[in-house]
Amino acid sequence: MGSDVFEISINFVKMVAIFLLMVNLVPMLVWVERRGSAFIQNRFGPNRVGPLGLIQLAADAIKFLFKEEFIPPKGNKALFLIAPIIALIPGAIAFCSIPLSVPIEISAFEMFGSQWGPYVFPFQSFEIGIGIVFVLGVSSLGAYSMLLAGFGSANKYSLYGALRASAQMISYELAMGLAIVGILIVYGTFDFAEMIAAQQGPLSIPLFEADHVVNKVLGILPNWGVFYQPVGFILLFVSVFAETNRLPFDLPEAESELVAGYHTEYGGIKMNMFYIGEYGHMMVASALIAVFYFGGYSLGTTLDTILVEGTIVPNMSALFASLLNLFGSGWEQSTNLINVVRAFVFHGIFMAKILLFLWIFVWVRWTLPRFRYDQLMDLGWKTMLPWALANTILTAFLMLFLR
Amino acid sequence: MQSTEALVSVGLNHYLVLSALLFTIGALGVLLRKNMIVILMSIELMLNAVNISFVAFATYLDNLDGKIMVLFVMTIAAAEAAVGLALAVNIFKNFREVNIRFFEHLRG
Amino acid sequence: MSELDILFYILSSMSVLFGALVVLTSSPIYSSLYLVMSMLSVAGIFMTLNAPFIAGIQIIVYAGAVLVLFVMVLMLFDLKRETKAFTKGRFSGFLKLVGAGLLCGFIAGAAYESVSLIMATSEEIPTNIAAAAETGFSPTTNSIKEISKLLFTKYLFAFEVLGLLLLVVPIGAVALSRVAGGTHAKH
Amino acid sequence: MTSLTPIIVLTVFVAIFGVGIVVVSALLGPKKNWTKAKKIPYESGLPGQERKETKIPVKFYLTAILFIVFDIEVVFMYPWALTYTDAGLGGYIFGAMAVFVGLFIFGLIWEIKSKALEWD
Repeated sequence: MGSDVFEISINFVKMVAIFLLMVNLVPMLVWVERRGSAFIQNRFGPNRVGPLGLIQLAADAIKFLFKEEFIPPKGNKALFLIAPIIALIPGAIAFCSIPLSVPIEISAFEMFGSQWGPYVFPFQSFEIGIGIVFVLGVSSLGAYSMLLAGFGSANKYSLYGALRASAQMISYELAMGLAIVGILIVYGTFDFAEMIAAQQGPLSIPLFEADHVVNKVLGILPNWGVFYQPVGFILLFVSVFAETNRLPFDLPEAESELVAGYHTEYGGIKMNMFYIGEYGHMMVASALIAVFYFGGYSLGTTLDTILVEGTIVPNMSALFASLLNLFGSGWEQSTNLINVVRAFVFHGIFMAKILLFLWIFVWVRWTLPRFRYDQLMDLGWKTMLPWALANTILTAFLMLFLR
Repeated sequence: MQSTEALVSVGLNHYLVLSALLFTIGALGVLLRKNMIVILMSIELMLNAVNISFVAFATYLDNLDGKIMVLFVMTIAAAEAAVGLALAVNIFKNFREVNIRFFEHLRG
Repeated sequence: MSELDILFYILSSMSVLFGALVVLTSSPIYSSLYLVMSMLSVAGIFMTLNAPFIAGIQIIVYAGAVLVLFVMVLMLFDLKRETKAFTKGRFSGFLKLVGAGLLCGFIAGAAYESVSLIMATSEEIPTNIAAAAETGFSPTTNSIKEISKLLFTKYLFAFEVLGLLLLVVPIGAVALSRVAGGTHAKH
Repeated sequence: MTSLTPIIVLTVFVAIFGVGIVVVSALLGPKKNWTKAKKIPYESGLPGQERKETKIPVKFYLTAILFIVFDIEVVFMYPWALTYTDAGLGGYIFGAMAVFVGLFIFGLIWEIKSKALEWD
């Protein structure tokens, strides 16, 4: 995890911080979901507790903690209790392996009387060279928590919900995997940071020469993956709705058929943990879409250099330096401070993109009606899978001539 | 101490011994268990043990063929599990039985 | 003791422990969950062997697909704890145990003896792992590209045959799973 | 090697976090007060009408089996996609995969024709 005490402790703190960031976004998203649905349906939503109903989140969390613990007497106690804990793990690990910003470079400095060498901290919990393969594998483990919850509850509706959920997850995983194959052909790497690096610069189609008039017109656009893989983007975006069991694909918990799906027998904080897992999956999916198709933490080279590097970062680091000087003198605008501020600014851009996609998740939920189960499976196997295959073949065929 | 040094610094031997242990556990499962599904799982365990030694050899001999063999073994293992489980489900639906001894009485 | 050694001991003891539990647990559903844990530990062992791609495939194929199927099938069966999980016969059971023990001993011994022979052919082998343990394995992408190139040149025929196998397997599974019909009508 | 230790540490941390939440909630909540109605499975308040065992359609297993097979075919595409542009193999690697994908498509068409993917 690191070579000395400073690096190890920073890495550990970073890891915990990213995990807590994920967990703490969940009540915010629940609030967005409730207020957003109220906005779409012309209602008020929770608006009594605190400004805009924001304290409602804390009230909900406390209420969940003080609920009576219920374990179905006929069910399997061990599996029933372990399922919500397993639900947390895949989302957390997958989210922590995605780079959320540029790496922070810290040059050598002196502290506690000893010299601490130069460090590079990537803005993610761990760097794993196989990026997307790891994320796909880990997020497919999410099926276990549903299966265990359904089996441990000893309730036929839970069991049916769990089976539906896992069958649906695995069906759409195929279309998702094939959509990602298209992305891999374009970028030629598994690593997220390299994918983001490949999306720098202005958009230029390799079909024409660099100074052709088409490329000059397109050059105002950033070199994002969505312009190379529009069909793949749509396929991935649709399949993550099914992966995360969100409307219009929330068949596992179709309340008119299955009471509440695999978490029928759960209550209190244990049910909430399933929601943390589900929202964690949504965050992972949004982050993946942002990395693959929308340049990750970058706004496009032009905006990055003019707006972020040129305006926001110097001003904000100057502001931070003066704020720190209020508590004790000796802080100036060092390169280390600028690097840290820069990383957090890019992190803010990335989080804004993630939140945009999460808002689209909410928006779609309250716009589209639910599919029937046979329609869902037909869509997955007979429409999405052939389209994904065709996209892969077409991409491969075009790349044969373009490079 | 020569003996503790050999234990502490992990080398190819350690991986091979681990592979042998896992393979034996899987073989014992195949020999001793009666449930057909558990036998299939034990076979998966044995194939995994083989994969460990393939990858260990591939890494220590700096030869990539072992890693490709692992891909093939995984494919075969998954295919075997798919067909085996399809058989098991079929038999269970007809006879409500997963005991491997029962399968000896199947005819036709 | 380096980080690599500690990781190896943790992961290998986990995989052996959960592997033993797969065989020893009488409830099949727990067996399958222990097998998931064992597979994930094996994936970790692949990571210590500088094969992260194989580890990822292990997680996707085994933990994410094959064992999901096992768990689903065991839910269909919903077997209660088996009173006689092991095959009958004290004598034959003893024979099987002894046989398996001997097998284990032979494999381990043969492996232990053969390593020095294999290693003798190439001298510089242990250094690449030792160096990697110090600096961290970096050139992941290159090694995957090498694997891929080998797969599509030297092993191309095997690869296409696997494609044929993967065509036949679902056909067989579909034919077996037909509720009515198939080769024999339901009686 | 630097990437495996954090994964294990994170997994352990998340697991401890989850166990901690469950334990705290169990300690804080009111004591068990189970009436007779609470003990039966929740089926929207109606008494359960099911037989002894829940019948599960074989479709789910068939879907899982087909998923395994297609998943492996997709997994073989990952290293191919990675090497595709810079292997210097050109059309050869495209042809190698075209045969494989052809078998894939043939299997998919067969499964659709044989109504293995029909849900009702």
